[in-house]
Formats: sequence, C-alpha cells, structure tokens
Amino acid sequence: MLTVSGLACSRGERRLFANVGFALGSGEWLHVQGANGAGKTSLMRLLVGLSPADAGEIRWRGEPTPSVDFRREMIYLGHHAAVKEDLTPLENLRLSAALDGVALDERTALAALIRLGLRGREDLPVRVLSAGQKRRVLLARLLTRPAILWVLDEAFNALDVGAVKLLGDLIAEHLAAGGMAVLTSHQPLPVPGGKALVL
Amino acid sequence: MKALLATVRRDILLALRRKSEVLTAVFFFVIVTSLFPLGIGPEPVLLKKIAPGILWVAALLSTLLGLPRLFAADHLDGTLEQMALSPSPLGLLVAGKIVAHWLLCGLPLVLLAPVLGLQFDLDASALGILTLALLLGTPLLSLIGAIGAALTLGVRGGGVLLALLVLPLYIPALIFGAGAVEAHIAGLDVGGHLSLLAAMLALAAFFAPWATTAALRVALE
Amino acid sequence: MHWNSVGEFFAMGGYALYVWGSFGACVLLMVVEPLLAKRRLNEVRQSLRRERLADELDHQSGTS
Amino acid sequence: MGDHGRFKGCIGVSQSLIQWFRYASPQSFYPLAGRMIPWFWAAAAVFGVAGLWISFFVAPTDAQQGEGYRIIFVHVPASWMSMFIYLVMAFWAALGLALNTRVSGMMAQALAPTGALMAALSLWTGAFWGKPMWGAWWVWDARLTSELILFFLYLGFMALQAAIDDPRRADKAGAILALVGVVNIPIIYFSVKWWNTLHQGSTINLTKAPSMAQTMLWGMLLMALAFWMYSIAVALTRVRAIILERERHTEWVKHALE
Repeated sequence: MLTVSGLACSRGERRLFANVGFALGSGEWLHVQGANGAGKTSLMRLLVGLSPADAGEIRWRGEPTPSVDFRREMIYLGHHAAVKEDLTPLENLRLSAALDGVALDERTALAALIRLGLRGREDLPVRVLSAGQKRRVLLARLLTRPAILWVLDEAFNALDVGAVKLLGDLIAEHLAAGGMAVLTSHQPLPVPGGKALVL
Repeated sequence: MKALLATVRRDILLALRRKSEVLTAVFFFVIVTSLFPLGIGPEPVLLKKIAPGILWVAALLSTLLGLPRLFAADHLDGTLEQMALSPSPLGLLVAGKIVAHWLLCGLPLVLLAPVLGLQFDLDASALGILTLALLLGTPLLSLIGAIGAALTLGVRGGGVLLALLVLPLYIPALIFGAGAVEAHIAGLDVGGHLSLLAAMLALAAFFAPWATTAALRVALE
Repeated sequence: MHWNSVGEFFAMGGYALYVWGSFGACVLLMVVEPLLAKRRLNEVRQSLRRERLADELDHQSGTS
Repeated sequence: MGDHGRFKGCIGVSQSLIQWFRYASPQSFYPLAGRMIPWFWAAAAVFGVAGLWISFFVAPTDAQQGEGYRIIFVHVPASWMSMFIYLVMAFWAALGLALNTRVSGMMAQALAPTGALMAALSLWTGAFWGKPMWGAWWVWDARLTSELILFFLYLGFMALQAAIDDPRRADKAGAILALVGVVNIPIIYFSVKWWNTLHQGSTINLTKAPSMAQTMLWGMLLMALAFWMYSIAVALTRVRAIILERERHTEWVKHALE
C-alpha cells in the first residue's frame, strides 16, 4: 500500500540521507531508528508531505502522494502538542474532526478520552493538564479520526509507563485490524514485529 | 465549505476564550482616532476634512495589530501542520481563518466607525458612506494582510517586517476608502470609489487565499 | 555646442546645484554599488581560498 | 499538417527551454556570468558616454525649464529601470517557483538591490528637479508617490529575504512576495494617479513638460540603455557572489577558484 523508493533529503548543505526505500502492507509497521540529528523527523515530514524531497517518490495505493486519498487515510502526530490550550480536550477533538471534515459523535469522542485515561478532565481547559496528559489528548485523535496509516514521531516521549503500554496496545489493535504504522523512537517499542529502518 | 465554516467557528471560539486580544485592536482604534483631535485642536472644519483619512489610517493600523497572531499561534502549537495535512484543502481552511480575522478585527471597526466619526463632526450620510467603505475595505485589509502574515511566519522580527510588507499594499484601499468619504463631503459621486473598492476586494478574495496558502506551505517546509 | 565657456557649462544656467546634484548622485551610487558587489564577491572567494588552504594544511599535518 | 508540425515544434522549443532552465545549474552559470560581465560593462560605458554627450552638448536648452530639464536624462532612465527590474525580478522569481530552479532565485535576489538603487535615484533626481520647478523638494505627484511605494516594495523584498535563514525558503517566500507586488503595482499606480487628479495636484510633469525634441528622446534612450547594461553587469557580479556563498560546500566551487 505504501511504497517509498530512492528518498533523499538534505538540510541546508548537509545531506541527511539518500536512497531510503521501504514498503508497508496491511498490518505491518516500520520502526525508524537513528541517532539524534540523523533525520528521523525529516523523513517523517517528507513521508506525510510537509516538505518536499530532494529525490525519490512516495506512493500510496500506487498513486504519488500527497493525494486526497492519502490525506484522508493518513494521520500524523509530531513533536508538537497540536492541541489548543484554551479549549477542553473534548472541544479539541471536536474541532480537529470538524476541520478534517470527519463526523464525530459525542459518544466516540468521550470513549476515546476515557480510553486514554482522561476521565474527569473532559471539561477542563488543556492549559491546566500536565505535559503527559496533553500528549494523551493528542493521542485520542488516533481513535476519533479513522485512518489506515499512522505516522507517529516520537509518540512515546513524555508518557508514563501506563500510557506507553496503552499506546503500544492501541498500535497493536490498529495493526491487527489491518492498519499500518510508521514510528520513530530511540528506545525499543512495546509493539511486536515490525520492520526496522536505520538512518 | 463545511471545513471553512468549521475554521471560522474555531477561530472565533478561541478568540472568545482570550477576549483581550480582540479588545486590544478595537481599543487601539478608538484611542488613536480620539488622539488626533487632541493633537490637532478641536476646530470642526479641519477635523471634518481630515476625518476620513484618520479613521482609515487607524483602521489600517488596528487590523495590522491582529495579523502577526493570525497564523503564529497555530504554527507554534503544531495545529497549522495538522491543517496542512488535513483531508480538507488547506486553501479553504486558510480562507476560513481570514474570514475569522475579519469578523474579529475588521467588523468591530466597521461598527465602531460611525460612532467615532461623530467626534469629527461628520453628518449622517457621510457616516453611512464611511461605514460602507470600511465594510468593503476591511475584508481587503484582512486578505492582503494574511499574505504578509504567512510570509513572515516564524521569521526573525516578523512583526515589523509584516508592517513593511503589508502597508505599501494597503495604499489603494486607503486611497479609495478615504477618498469615497472625502468625495461625498465634497458633494461628488462616490459610486466609482466604492465599485473600485469592491473590484479590488473581488480580486483579492480570488488571489489572496491562494498566495497565503503557498506562503504557508513554504513556511512549514 | 551651446556652451561658451567651461564656467557656463558648470553653472548650468543657474541650475548647477540641481543638475549636478542629480548627475553626481547617479555617478556616485553607480560607482559605489559595483564596488560593493565586487567586494562581496572577493570576500567569498577569499574565505573559500582560506578554507582550501586550511584543508591542505590539515591534510599535511595529518599525513606527516 | 503544417500547423500541426509547427505546434509540435513550439512544444519542443518550450520544453527544451524548460529543460535548459532546469539544468541551468549555478555551476555552469557562474563562469558564464563571469565571461559576460566585461561585455556589459563595455556596453554600459559606450552608451553612457554617448548619452552624456547628447544630454549635455547636443540637446538644446528647454524654453520653459532652461538647463534644469537636463535632469530627465538620468531621472527617466532610473524610473524606467526601477520598474523594469521589478518585472524582471518577478519573472525570475516566478520561474524559480514554477520550475524549482536554483539560479532563478539567486537572480531575483541579486536584482533587488539594483532595483532599489534605481528607485532611490529616481526619487533623488525627482526631488532635485522638483525643487526648482515646483519650489519644493517633495510634491505628492503621482509618479513620485508611486516610485516611493515601489521603493518600499523593494525594501520589503530585501528585508524578507534577509530575515529568512534557509536560502531555499527565502527564495520561495521572496518569489510569492514579488508576484503579489507585480499584481499590485498597476493597481497602486492607478490609484495614486486617481488620488492625485482628485486632489488637484501639480500639473507640470517632468517627462511631458519640455516639448520633447528628437535629440532629447535619443539622449534619454541612450542613457536608459546605459542604465540597463549597468544593471545587468552589477546584477551578474552580485549573482556570482551569491552563487559562491550558497554553494560553498559543493565540490565544484572548490575547483572554480583559479
């Protein structure tokens, strides 16, 4: 479904990586590894279409990205919290769904927040939550926005033991349901299987 | 279209949670226009003559106040990235943000202008023309300003740079906006001024979201 | 040729300040600008040469 | 059949042009520019000497403005060049944006200071003309006002490019700004003109006041050509510096220094 070939990227004059290629099918996931500054985040940004590649191509269902299909079936969570501090977790979920043009009923949104352990905090402004809880609000989007490909950049950072286990479970369930994931991390991830890509 | 409305709603909701930001621009407009009579003297004939220019320049500067924040907040917390990757076209979301900016920073000025115009001894029909000209002109300011805001996103000294980029482009709006009221006071027909403002608005509505989107994609790279 | 003397030429019929002020500014800026551009080019070249020399020295000390 | 062939030929030419721009690498452009610069300097000198000769020794004294009108021989070429360079800059910028060529962005960046200089010269000489003719250094005349705005547009372009560290991003942002500027310049010009007539501005005009003698026209044209050649020579010098600055870590630059 996702095929990447000959991808190259440079920052300024420095070449980060060249000739990166991989393919992901249903139920598979890719673990992107590499030292600090190796270009993991740059690869993620190329992959989702935020920045253009120097060379190479990325295809989703055989079509070059970023296609409309790709945008609809992919979700990217990066370093940023990407949540609005002045809004409540529930409002955040609703608004991102509305911007994405995705229908979201109250029940699904609440269920997602509860699954992420945010019971009782649905109506507090995100501003008063802890860093880990903010991450959890962001991760709740994985459950409210139906996507096939999950692209998660350092998603396990700032999470406590429970949340790491929870996210591992979410990813495993997603894969079991036929989804795909591309993850970056320094540490070993609590998700079984997976291809490895070392930059 | 739904995505556009959703963006408008979102930005207004966010602004309402932080009322101070909107109120600052409006308060600035009020205080700047009130300062001029204090600096120039209370002579009604002179005040009446300079009123259109002052109200328009003040409106220009107040819309400029809200511009740096137009995309900066979303850029900082990563929501702008999410918008760029959203299944909805980025151009629509950007258009929504521009509409929201006008509703928050432009419309209040249009509504306040007649009241402030009273300070300058403008009569009812002149106030009407002033309001109409601002109604056509302020969306134009938001549209052009959005391009500047996107170009200076995340750039050193962005605020000052934004003013340098955007103010020269505001000149036609200023000329025809203030010109309409002046022409009316001088007893001339204002149809030409207003239709030119409308034409520029149409042109900007067509091109500005496109240019803004392109600039945002460059800023996100 | 309608100038009777050099003095008359420089007097420009009483417009000396304005005519020479304009032409002078043009000449001045159009001399300064190329010099600045040239200096910028020379500066880059200089720093590139320095870098190359440093590379060579580095290389020599490494091998010897 | 013939039309079809010509059409195909056209496509072929435009495609090869696109290919040429795409592969007009800084590497091949740098020595090419170096070879062209002396020729443009020579042309600028020849046209300049001829133009100055006409402007001071051939062109007759103006009946209304005396010798003061001779300022047009630098004022008009500077104004023309300031507008023309903006168009050329926008053209390179658009090309860079559309085809993602590296040299075009550098050209746009190299042209901006020269364009700003021309706008500044136009304003300066306009003021020196205005003082004896209007009795004031600055008059809100339509041409002078739009020239001032053009000068601001140049400053904005240069400030934006200087403020962005990543050269590729600077090029693209500058390109968008230049294109927005190009769309706006006619609007600005006509609005300022209208504003000017509405407010009963000065009616004397620098370019129209003297009954334009044939020799005056020749003088202006030659001076304009000199300014044009000068602009090309300076811009090429600057683009060479920019090429070396941006490509300093590449292999070819190391060998390009003789």
